[in-house]
Amino acid sequence: MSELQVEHVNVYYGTNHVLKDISMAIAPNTVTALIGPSGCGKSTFLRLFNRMNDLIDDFRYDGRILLQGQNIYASDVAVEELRKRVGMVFQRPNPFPKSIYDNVTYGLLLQGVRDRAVLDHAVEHSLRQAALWDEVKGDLRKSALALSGGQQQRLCIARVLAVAPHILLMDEPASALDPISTAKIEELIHELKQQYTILIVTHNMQQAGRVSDKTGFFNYGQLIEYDDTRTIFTQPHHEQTQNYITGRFG
Amino acid sequence: MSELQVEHVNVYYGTNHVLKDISMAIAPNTVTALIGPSGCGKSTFLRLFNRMNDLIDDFRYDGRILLQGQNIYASDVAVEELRKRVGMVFQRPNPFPKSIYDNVTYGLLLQGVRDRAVLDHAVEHSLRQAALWDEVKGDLRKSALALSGGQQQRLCIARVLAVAPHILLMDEPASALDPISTAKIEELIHELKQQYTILIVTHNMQQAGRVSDKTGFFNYGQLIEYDDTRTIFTQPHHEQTQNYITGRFG
Amino acid sequence: APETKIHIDGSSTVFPITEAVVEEYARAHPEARITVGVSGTGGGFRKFCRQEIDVADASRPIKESEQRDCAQRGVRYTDIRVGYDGLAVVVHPANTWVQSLTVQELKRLWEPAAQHRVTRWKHLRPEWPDAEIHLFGAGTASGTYDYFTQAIVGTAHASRGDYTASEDDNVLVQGISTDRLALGFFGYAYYEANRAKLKLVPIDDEKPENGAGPVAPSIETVKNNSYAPLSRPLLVYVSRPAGRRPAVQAFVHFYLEQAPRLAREVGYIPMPAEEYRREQAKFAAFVSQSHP
Amino acid sequence: MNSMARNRLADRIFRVVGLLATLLGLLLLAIFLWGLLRTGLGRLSGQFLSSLPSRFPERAGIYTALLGTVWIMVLTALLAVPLGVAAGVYLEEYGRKRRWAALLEINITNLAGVPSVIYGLLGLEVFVRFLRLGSSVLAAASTLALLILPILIVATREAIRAVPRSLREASLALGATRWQTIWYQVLPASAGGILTGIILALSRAVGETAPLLVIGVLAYVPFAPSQPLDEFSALPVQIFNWISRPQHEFGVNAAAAIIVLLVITFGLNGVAIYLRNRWRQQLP
Amino acid sequence: MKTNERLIEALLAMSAGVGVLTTAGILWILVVEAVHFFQQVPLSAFLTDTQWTPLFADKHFGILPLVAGTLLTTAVAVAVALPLGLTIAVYLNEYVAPALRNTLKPLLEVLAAVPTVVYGFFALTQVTPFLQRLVPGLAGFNALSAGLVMGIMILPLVSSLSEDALGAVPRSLREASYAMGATRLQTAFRVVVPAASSGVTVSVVLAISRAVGETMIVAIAAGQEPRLTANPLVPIETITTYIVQVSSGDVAYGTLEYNTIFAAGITLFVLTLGLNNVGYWFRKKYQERYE
Ligand SMILES: Nc1ncnc2c1ncn2[C@@H]1O[C@H](COP(=O)(O)OP(=O)(O)OP(=O)(O)O)[C@@H](O)[C@H]1O
Ligand SMILES: Nc1ncnc2c1ncn2[C@@H]1O[C@H](COP(=O)(O)OP(=O)(O)OP(=O)(O)O)[C@@H](O)[C@H]1O
Ligand SMILES: [Mg+2]
Ligand SMILES: [Mg+2]
Ligand SMILES: O=P([O-])([O-])[O-]
Repeated sequence: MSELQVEHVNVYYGTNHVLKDISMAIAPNTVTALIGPSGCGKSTFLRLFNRMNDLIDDFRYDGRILLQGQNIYASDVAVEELRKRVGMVFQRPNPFPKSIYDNVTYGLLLQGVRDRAVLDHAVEHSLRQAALWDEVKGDLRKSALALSGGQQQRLCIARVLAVAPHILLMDEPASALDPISTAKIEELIHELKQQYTILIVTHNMQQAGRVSDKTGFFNYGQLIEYDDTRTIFTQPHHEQTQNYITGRFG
Repeated sequence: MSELQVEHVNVYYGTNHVLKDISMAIAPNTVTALIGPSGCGKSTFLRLFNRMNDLIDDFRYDGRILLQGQNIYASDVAVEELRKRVGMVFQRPNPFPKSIYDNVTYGLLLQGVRDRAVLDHAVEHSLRQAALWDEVKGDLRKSALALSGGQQQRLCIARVLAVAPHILLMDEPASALDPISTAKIEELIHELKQQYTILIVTHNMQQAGRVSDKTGFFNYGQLIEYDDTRTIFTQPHHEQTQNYITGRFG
Repeated sequence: APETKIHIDGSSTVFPITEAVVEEYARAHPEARITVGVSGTGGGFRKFCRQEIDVADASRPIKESEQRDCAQRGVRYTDIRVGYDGLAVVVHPANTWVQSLTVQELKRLWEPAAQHRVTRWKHLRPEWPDAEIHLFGAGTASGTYDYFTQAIVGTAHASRGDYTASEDDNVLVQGISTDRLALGFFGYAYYEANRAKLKLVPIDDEKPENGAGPVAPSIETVKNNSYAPLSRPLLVYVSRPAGRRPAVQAFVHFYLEQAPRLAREVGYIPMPAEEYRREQAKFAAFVSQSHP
Repeated sequence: MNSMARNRLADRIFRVVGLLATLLGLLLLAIFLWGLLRTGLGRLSGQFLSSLPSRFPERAGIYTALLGTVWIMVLTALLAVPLGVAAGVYLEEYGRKRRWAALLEINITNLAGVPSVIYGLLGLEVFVRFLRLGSSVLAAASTLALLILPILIVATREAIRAVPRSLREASLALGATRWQTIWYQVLPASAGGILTGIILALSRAVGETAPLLVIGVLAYVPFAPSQPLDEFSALPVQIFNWISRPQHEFGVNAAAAIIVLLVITFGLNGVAIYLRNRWRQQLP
Repeated sequence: MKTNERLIEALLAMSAGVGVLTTAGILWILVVEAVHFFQQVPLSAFLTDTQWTPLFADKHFGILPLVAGTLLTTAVAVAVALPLGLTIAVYLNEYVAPALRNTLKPLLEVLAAVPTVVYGFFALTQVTPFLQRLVPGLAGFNALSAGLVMGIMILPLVSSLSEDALGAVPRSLREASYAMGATRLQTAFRVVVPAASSGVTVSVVLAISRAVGETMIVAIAAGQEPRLTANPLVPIETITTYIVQVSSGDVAYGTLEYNTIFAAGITLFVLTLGLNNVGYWFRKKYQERYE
């Protein structure tokens, strides 16, 4: 069974028709890359899965999105519950202006966890998962803002992992980072794949090629092609895809 | 004799050494293009000639700049007089929020010209020179803000021409315009060359090639190469220049 | 033109009469430009001697120190009586326990030593409630204050300081009429104007010759001096330079003419008619002296 | 109830609490205006506006006070506006390179925070006593002018700061001097913002009471001022005067006078908000 | 042309100088008169004596009762304005659509445009009688209703300035919080308010400073009786009230009594100056750094 099932989804911002009749099935424990030129709707699509678009005033949609068979836009779904199961990492690192420790425990505190031992354990575990533990274990009380950009981004990942989601959404998570930090994040994605289903938006073709199992190519709000990453990059069925991948536009 | 003579000029913004030992001679009635990657100091260099940099708090310079043999930074030079002789057109059109007529006559009013006939004549003459007359002659009282971007930029040129400068400085005058407006501006530069000495900063290699007689290539605050445009574009002496022109960086 | 201008300032006690007179005068003489301030008797005299004003309202005769001040600046003047006032001691209408007070009790309540000691009603009489007493009284720049301290405490300007003190009697009325635990004093006129909101306290000076037992102020008791020691004359002072001006002469003349009616209207006690005639004559003499 | 449900409930409750808090603020305003209107509106009439003060509440009017307020407003504006705008222009256009700029900056910030009674003391010593202006319209207007000066300066600076740099550069590049640039370009482009500031500052001046009391306004002035050195009354002082009288009818008069004062201040504020919105839209 | 420019600059500079002159004038007057005062009254008595009776025969010059009165009314006002203002700020910022917010904010700001003499009238004639029905023993003049009304007056200062500060917190921080499953309330109080804390603090400090310097509301409704008490139900006197009361009563120029208003004035000036500079310093020092 597929983890996520998108069925004939349309999205509008006011009168702007941003996503057009998208359908897609995503299997568990895979990495799916979403590529396409700027403004084609990748971020909008990604943010459907944790209902972040709900925060935008004139957002409207139709169609269905099922998470393990359950419609996440059903009226009885608690958005907060959904967002715990579907974690998100943003383009620019956005740690809270608090200590490293407080950043990681934030999600747990929201759920009312106060037990110090539980929190301590979660912090160490998530920071290890995010490959940040060794760099920060000496001073967890340090402000997160004092970390480097790459460290901040890994902290943001650790913060998400601490609430134990099933699915990770990543919107160009490495685009604000230097090559070394980028490599670390990519490595991380590789490892996280064992436990999580990952969707990643990227502008970087090489990156998409390196990290993902499946790739979806969007253009003008349409899902032009969705297939194994290898297929997309070696023998795409659509000329648009071909042109985009070879850098002829975008 | 050269119209402008730059001798060992250094410019600093605070501790930031922005232009490094630049020397250059510019002949009358030529168009000189200044090219180079972003932040290399082109704008700073251009704004030396009408002393617009004086307005920046921590601007410092050394070296000499001669306009027809006279040091424009000498203590007895009236900056306002200099700026009348050295006109400037900016990157984004910046007409005054007044009528077309008032925009063109502004410089003359500053000099105390009040004679209606003189003003009328100047308006028509400058607008004709700027190839805008036919488009606006019907309603000179219309607000300049109601013009299109390309028209606004030509109005800004007319406004400068009305004070009859010798030299025209243009800082990426077409970069905010559509291709058709750009073509008009380039054509205009061609015609103005008969009467004016023109310096133009541009990011567009093709444009530099089309409009200029001489080209100076800047990088990291240094004037790497300064030569006939044709030479620069066909057989540059420096590898940096070569790399920049062929789009390998910048 | 400055000739039609008259500046008046001083006692808040006298203010209501002066205000009424000026209002009537302005009705009859629209060109007149008369202003009235309320700086208290002391404040008024100070301005008077500095020649900042032409007429000073006063609720007590000018003091020796003030006379010297005027003399030093060469200001001559005359005083003119315009009526009488009784000082009313009042409490909130809902106050059920106070029926009268003796002068001794008032002294115990208001003398400097009372500060922070006599703070509850039961401190005055043990049978009275064990509740705070909230005091209201004239401000120290007012003639009323001088007069009250002199009459009750025995020394002018000696009193406790922990009470709501205002030169503006209206503030006091306002305060007492909204506070069940209040006690205060001010000019009789203000009691007259606000009878419904206040309860008058009869005062016993324990001197049988001034009427036996507690006496409440009224037109009768003030006029016949049985309301002692809290009744007093009301005065206006006119300076010599001002007295030379016809506008001032006309105004003072008008003042004395109207005072009997207006004093009563605003709640004071007019003098007998012959006394007003005497004051007219006195002023006329002052005016004629002023013209060398 | 699990923690998530609790959180959601708290969220819902706060939505209601926040709404109530906001409504409470507005409700208080409404109650208070309603009370005023109920008490005072019936008293408002041509007679009330055109009558002199009187000891009879039903005869008394606000003619003197209203004209006094108008006089004060005009004189204050005449004194404060040129000074405030000029100072704002200086600080924003000239002063920034100067060494004492930081000092001026702190100075203005602090002046804006000085309580109005203190300005009253300044006016009492300087205008009333030292310059011997007495309790005149001029003394009051001078005091209030100093009081609103910081407001004007700050407003002018903000308006000027919103003028785009490109406009200045265009003017200077055509050979304009600094002052020509300010006069022909910067001031016209910021006029809307400056005017807004002026009006807001004046509405503040109109309502100020404490400084007037401190400089010693007279209790009874039955004529309107005809020149700057005349004595005066003003609406807030008249209101204060009436409030402190215990008779209920004077309370009614006070309420009626307050309505007039509020019409003036709210009117000025309304005009200011309107102008600000229009000016913001015009900014390039 | 050059000289003309110089002249204009000089004129403009002189105008700016008026601001400096005003400050200098205020300081000069307060200091000179206060020096006269302190030549006769030792500073220690001024600061420690618990009575303030300078106009009476038995003179005491302890500023504490006036300071206490000022702080008491201010405390009541802040107790109203702080929770209410902050709640409104958070509500407007997190829960209300921008269009509605842009109407509600100016509406609330009307509360700050009402002349304070009007508020004084409101406190005395409406609030006090109303409260007297709820609180037995409430005096006609009291710190409570003056403080409450003052709280309403400074409410928009807290709500608007705090809302501005909250609005300046970047969207990315909010999104991070929501994406972790936080509710609006949790996002507001765990992320947005802490991130905007210095802006919120500045708004509160400014509001306190306004309350400390406010005159007419307390002069009309709080009483004129200096007393060292923390009881908001009885008449008290604030520094500002004392200044108005005495200066409008015309105390003799140059006497010790006259100088007391400047001693009180300088105390008030120091209090508000301190508060303003704390605010200024906060704004400069902790200008919000988020990312
Ligand atoms: N909040 C919004 N309100 C209205 N329109 C929006 C909003 N956010 C995005 N859009 C529009 O929706 C379209 C898709 O935007 P989206 O951000 O999903 O593109 P994207 O593929 O992520 O682009 P990029 O690569 O630049 O991030 C764009 O045309 C954009 O202008
Ligand atoms: N006002 C200023 N203060 C300090 N540094 C400045 C200022 N203006 C420009 N610089 C710095 O000076 C250097 C040269 O800037 P300049 O604007 O001349 O570059 P440029 O070649 O025109 O770039 P671009 O093509 O982006 O316009 C840059 O490093 C820039 O950061
Ligand atoms: Mg995107
Ligand atoms: Mg540039
Ligand atoms: O105002 P007084 O009459 O009390 O001086």
